[in-house]
Amino acid sequence: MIEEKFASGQSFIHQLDPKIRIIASIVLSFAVALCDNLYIAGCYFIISLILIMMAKLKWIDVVNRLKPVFWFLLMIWIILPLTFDGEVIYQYSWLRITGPGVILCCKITIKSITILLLFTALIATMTIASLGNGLHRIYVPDKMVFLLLMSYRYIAVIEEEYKRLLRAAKFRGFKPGTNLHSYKTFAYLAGMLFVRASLRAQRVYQAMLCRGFNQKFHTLDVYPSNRLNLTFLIGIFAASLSLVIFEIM
Amino acid sequence: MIDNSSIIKLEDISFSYPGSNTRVLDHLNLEINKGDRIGMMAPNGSGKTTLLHTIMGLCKPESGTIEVFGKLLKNEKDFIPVRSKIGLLFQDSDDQLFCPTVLDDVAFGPLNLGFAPQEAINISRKTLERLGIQNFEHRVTHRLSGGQKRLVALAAVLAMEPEVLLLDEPTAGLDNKVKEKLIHILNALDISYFVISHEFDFAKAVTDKIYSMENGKILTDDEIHIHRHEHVHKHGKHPHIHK
Amino acid sequence: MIDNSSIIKLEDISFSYPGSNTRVLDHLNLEINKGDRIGMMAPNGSGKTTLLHTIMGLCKPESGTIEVFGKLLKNEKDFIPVRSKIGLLFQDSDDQLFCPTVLDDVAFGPLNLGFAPQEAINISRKTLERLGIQNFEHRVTHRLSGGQKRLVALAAVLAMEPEVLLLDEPTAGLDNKVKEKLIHILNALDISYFVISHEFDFAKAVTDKIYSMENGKILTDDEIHIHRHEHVHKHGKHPHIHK
Amino acid sequence: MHISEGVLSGPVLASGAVLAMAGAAIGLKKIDYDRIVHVAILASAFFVASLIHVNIGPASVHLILNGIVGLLLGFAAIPAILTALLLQSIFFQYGGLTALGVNVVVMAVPAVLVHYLFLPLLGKSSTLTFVAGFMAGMLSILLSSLLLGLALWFTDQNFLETSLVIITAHIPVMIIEGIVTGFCVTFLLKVYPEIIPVKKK
Ligand SMILES: Nc1ncnc2c1ncn2[C@@H]1O[C@H](COP(=O)(O)OP(=O)(O)OP(=O)(O)O)[C@@H](O)[C@H]1O
Ligand SMILES: Nc1ncnc2c1ncn2[C@@H]1O[C@H](COP(=O)(O)OP(=O)(O)OP(=O)(O)O)[C@@H](O)[C@H]1O
Ligand SMILES: [Mg+2]
Ligand SMILES: [Mg+2]
Repeated sequence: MIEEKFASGQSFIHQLDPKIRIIASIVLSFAVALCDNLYIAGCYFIISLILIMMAKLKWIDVVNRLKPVFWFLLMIWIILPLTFDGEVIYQYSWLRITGPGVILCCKITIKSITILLLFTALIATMTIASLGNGLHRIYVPDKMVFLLLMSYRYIAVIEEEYKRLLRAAKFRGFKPGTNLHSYKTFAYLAGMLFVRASLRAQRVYQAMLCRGFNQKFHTLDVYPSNRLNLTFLIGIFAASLSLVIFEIM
Repeated sequence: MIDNSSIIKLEDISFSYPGSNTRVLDHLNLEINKGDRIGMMAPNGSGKTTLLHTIMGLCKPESGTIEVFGKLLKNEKDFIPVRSKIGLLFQDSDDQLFCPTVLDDVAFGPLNLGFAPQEAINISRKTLERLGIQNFEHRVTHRLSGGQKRLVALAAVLAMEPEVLLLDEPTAGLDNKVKEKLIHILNALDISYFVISHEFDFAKAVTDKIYSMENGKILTDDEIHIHRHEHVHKHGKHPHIHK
Repeated sequence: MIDNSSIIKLEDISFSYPGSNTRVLDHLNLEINKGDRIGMMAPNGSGKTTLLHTIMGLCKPESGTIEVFGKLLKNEKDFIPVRSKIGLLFQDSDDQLFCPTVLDDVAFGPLNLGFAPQEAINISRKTLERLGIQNFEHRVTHRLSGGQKRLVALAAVLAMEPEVLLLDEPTAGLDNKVKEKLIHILNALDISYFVISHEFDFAKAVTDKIYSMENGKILTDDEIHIHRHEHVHKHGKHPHIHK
Repeated sequence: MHISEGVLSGPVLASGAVLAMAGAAIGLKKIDYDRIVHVAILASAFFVASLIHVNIGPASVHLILNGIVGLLLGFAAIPAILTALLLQSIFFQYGGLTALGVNVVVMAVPAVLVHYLFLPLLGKSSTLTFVAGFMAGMLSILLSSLLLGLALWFTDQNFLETSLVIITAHIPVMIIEGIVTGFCVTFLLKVYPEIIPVKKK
C-alpha cells in the first residue's frame, strides 16, 4: 500500500537535486496559493501540467492520485454557490446560486489541483530518502529529518503488524459493525499497535547505540551541483515572479 | 455423519503471491477427514503457512477448489461462517492476542459468535480450566511468557468450539515443559487437527501420519522416510525434544 | 598482543529483568579470547539474547564484572567506545536497519566513528563488495527480503571493523542458499566471533566449539555432547540443513 | 481532518505555517536523543492507526486519534503529527505544501491541549480513566473542527455556513473518537503503563 510509485523515473525532473525541487515546489505552491486571479491561476495550472509532462508520469496514475481532491471539490461545488453572498445568477424557489460563489469554486478547483500537481511532479518524484537529504540541505533541523526518515521506515513494519492482528480478529468471527464491541476491538488493535511501536523503538534505539550513535546525526551528501539545477531554479523563480508582478499590476 | 467424512478438501489449488512469479502452491491437493490427526514437516518457506491461510480464505488461489464441510467456498462471504468452525493457531502468538487480559481474549471469539457476556465468560473459564491455566484469567496477555501466550492463544481458538484445528508451529519458542503439556492437551482433544511443526518428536507424539511439502505440492506418508542426524545435547539427563 | 589474549571476560554476572524475580543470568562466567569461534545452542528464553545485551552494556547486571579488551566496564560511559569494537548482529534485522537506503545504513556506523562522508561511503562500498551485495547499494532497506536484510545488517556491523562479532541467530528465517553464503562469509573472516544458533549444522560449520546455557549459566564443550536423533526427511536427494 | 489546498487566504496560510514551525521547534527541543526513536515510531503507529476504518451505520470513517498521540507525546506530538501529515501527502495526496502548516495546527494544538488537561486524570480509577480518555478523544476532534472552521472563517466570512456544516458533520466522529480513545487509554494503562508519560515533579 505504501509505495513510492512516482519515485522511480529517469526523467529530467527525477535527475534534479532534491534540494532544488523542494525549493521550487515551495516557491511555486505559495505563489499559486496567494494568487487571486482566475487567469493567472490558469497560467500556474499550465506550468504544473508542463512539470508533470517533464517528469514523464503516467496520466492515469496522476488522475488516480487526485481522487481525494475530487471528492473535496464536489463538496465545495455543492455547498459554496448556495451559501455565498453576492449577485444571484440563478434562483429556483429558495435555492439561489451566487456569482461570487461560482467564481470562488472555480478558483479553488484550479488552485488546489495545481498545487497538488506541483507536489506530485516535484516532491512525489523523489524517494523519502532523497527528500530527507534535500530537507537536511535546506537547513531543516536534524531531528526533524530523522523523525521523518525513521517514521517512514517503520510504517510498513507496523502496517504489517496491524494486518496480522486484524486477520486474527476476523478468524475469531469478528465482524466490524456499528456497536460498542467493534469500537472496543478497534481500540484494542490500535492500542496494541502503540505498544508494539514502543517496544520496537526500544530495540531500535539499542541497535543505534551499538553502532556508535553519539547523539548526532550524520548524512551522506552525494549530490554534486550542476548547472542544470541552477537553470531550472532560475526558470521557476522567473516564471513565478513575473506572474506575481503581472497580477499586482 | 460418517466417521471419516471429509472436513476440508483442496483440489488442484495453485497460488502465488502478487508480484512474485514462483508458485508457492502448485496444483496442490489435500484432504482432511473427520478424526484425522495429521502432521506436516517441511522446510522454511515451502508454503505451509500459505496453505493454512488458503484454507481460511485469506489467500485467494488462482485455480482449484476449496471444499469445507462439503460446501464449495468461492468468495469472501462463503468463508465467513466457516472461519469460526476452523480454529487456526497463528505461528506467532503475539499476532493473535490483542485484548488486555487473558479472559477478555478468550471470550472475544464467543462474543463474536453472539453469546451473551456471561455465557462467553463461562465458556472461556471452562476452556482455560481444560488447559489447566485457569489461574491466568486476570493476567495481562502481553506480559505472559512465550509458552503461556501459546496456551492462551490455543484456549482462545478452542473457546470457539471449532470442528477442526489448524496449528502453525505450535511448539516454536516453547520449552520442553510446555511442549509436554501441549502433547497431553492435543492427545486429549477429540477433534481433528492438522499441525505444522519442525520437531519430529512432537509431531510424532501428537499425530497419526506425517506429510511434507515440496515444490508447492503435498507429499504424503509413503513418500517421505525417517532419517538419522546428528544433534548437540546436554548429557541426556533430561527428557528432551529437539528444535 | 598475544594471540589468545582475552577479548571479553564476564565474571559472576547476575541479571534479572526489572519486575521479574527469576534470574535470567545467574552468576554467569564467560571468556572469549582472540581467535575464538564459539557457537551457542540453548533453548528459547534461556537468556542468550540477554547475555549479548549485557556484554554491550544494554542490560546492566546486578552483580559481577565485565571486562572488554582488558578494561573493566562499569558505567554507560565506559561502554560507548567499546560498542564500536564489538559488532552485534540483532535477532531481528528490522530493528537494526533503520536508515533509508542500504548505503546510508552501512555508512551509519563509520560516520559515527568520525569518518568523513566520502570515506564512510568508500568503507561501506568495500564492505558490501566483500559480502557480494554491492548491487544493493541504493535499495531501500525495508523492501529487501529477509535474507537480504540479514546480509545488509551484517555489512553494517562489519563496516565498523569490529574486533569481535556477536551474532544472534543469524540464520533464523533464512533459506539454505543464504545460509551457505553466510557460512562462507563467516569462515573467510579473520576476527573472533560468538554465534547463537538453533541449527546444529550451521553452528558446526562455522565454529570450533559449542556452548550451551541452562539456569542462567554457560555450559562449555565438555559438558555437552553430540547425540543422535531421528528426523523426518524426504529421500535425501538434496543437501539440507535442519531447523 | 484536512483542509485542502487552494482554499485558505495568504494570511491564514502564513500564520498556520509560522505556528506549525514554532510548535515543531518547541516539540523537537523537548525530545531528547534517546526518545526520538520512540517519537518517530509512535508517529508511524499514528499513521497506520489513522488508516483504520470503523463503521457508522452504512458509512465508514477512518480514525484520527490525535487525542491519543497528544496524551502519549505532549509537545512532541507536534513534530510527530507534522511527520505523519507530510507522509500522508506524499503517499495519498491528501494535501500539498501550502496548507500543511494549517493542518498541523488544526490537528496538533488540540492534541497538546488534551495532554495537559487529561493526562493527570489517567489511572486515578478505571471509570475516571475511561472518561478522561473519552473527553480527550472527543475534545481533540471538537477543537480540531473548530480550528478548521476558524481558519475558513478568517479566510472569508462567507465560509460561515461551510464551517458549521463541517463541525456538524464531525459530531459522530467526535463520539466515536471519544469511545475509541477511552478504550485505548484503558487498554494501554492496563497492558503497558510505561508508555504513558508520568510527570516528573
Ligand atoms: N506476503 C507475502 N508476499 C510475498 N511472498 C510471501 C508472502 N508471505 C510469504 N511469502 C513467500 O512465500 C513462500 C512461502 O511462505 P510461507 O510463509 O507459506 O512458508 P512456511 O512454509 O510457512 O515457512 P516457515 O517455516 O518459515 O513458517 C516463501 O518463499 C515466502 O517468502
Ligand atoms: N524486556 C524484557 N522484560 C522482561 N523479561 C524479558 C525481557 N526480555 C526477555 N525477557 C525474559 O528473559 C528471558 C530470556 O530472554 P532472552 O531473550 O534472553 O532469551 P533467548 O535465549 O534469546 O531466547 P530466544 O531463543 O527466544 O531468542 C525470557 O524468559 C524472557 O521472557
Ligand atoms: Mg510458516
Ligand atoms: Mg534471543
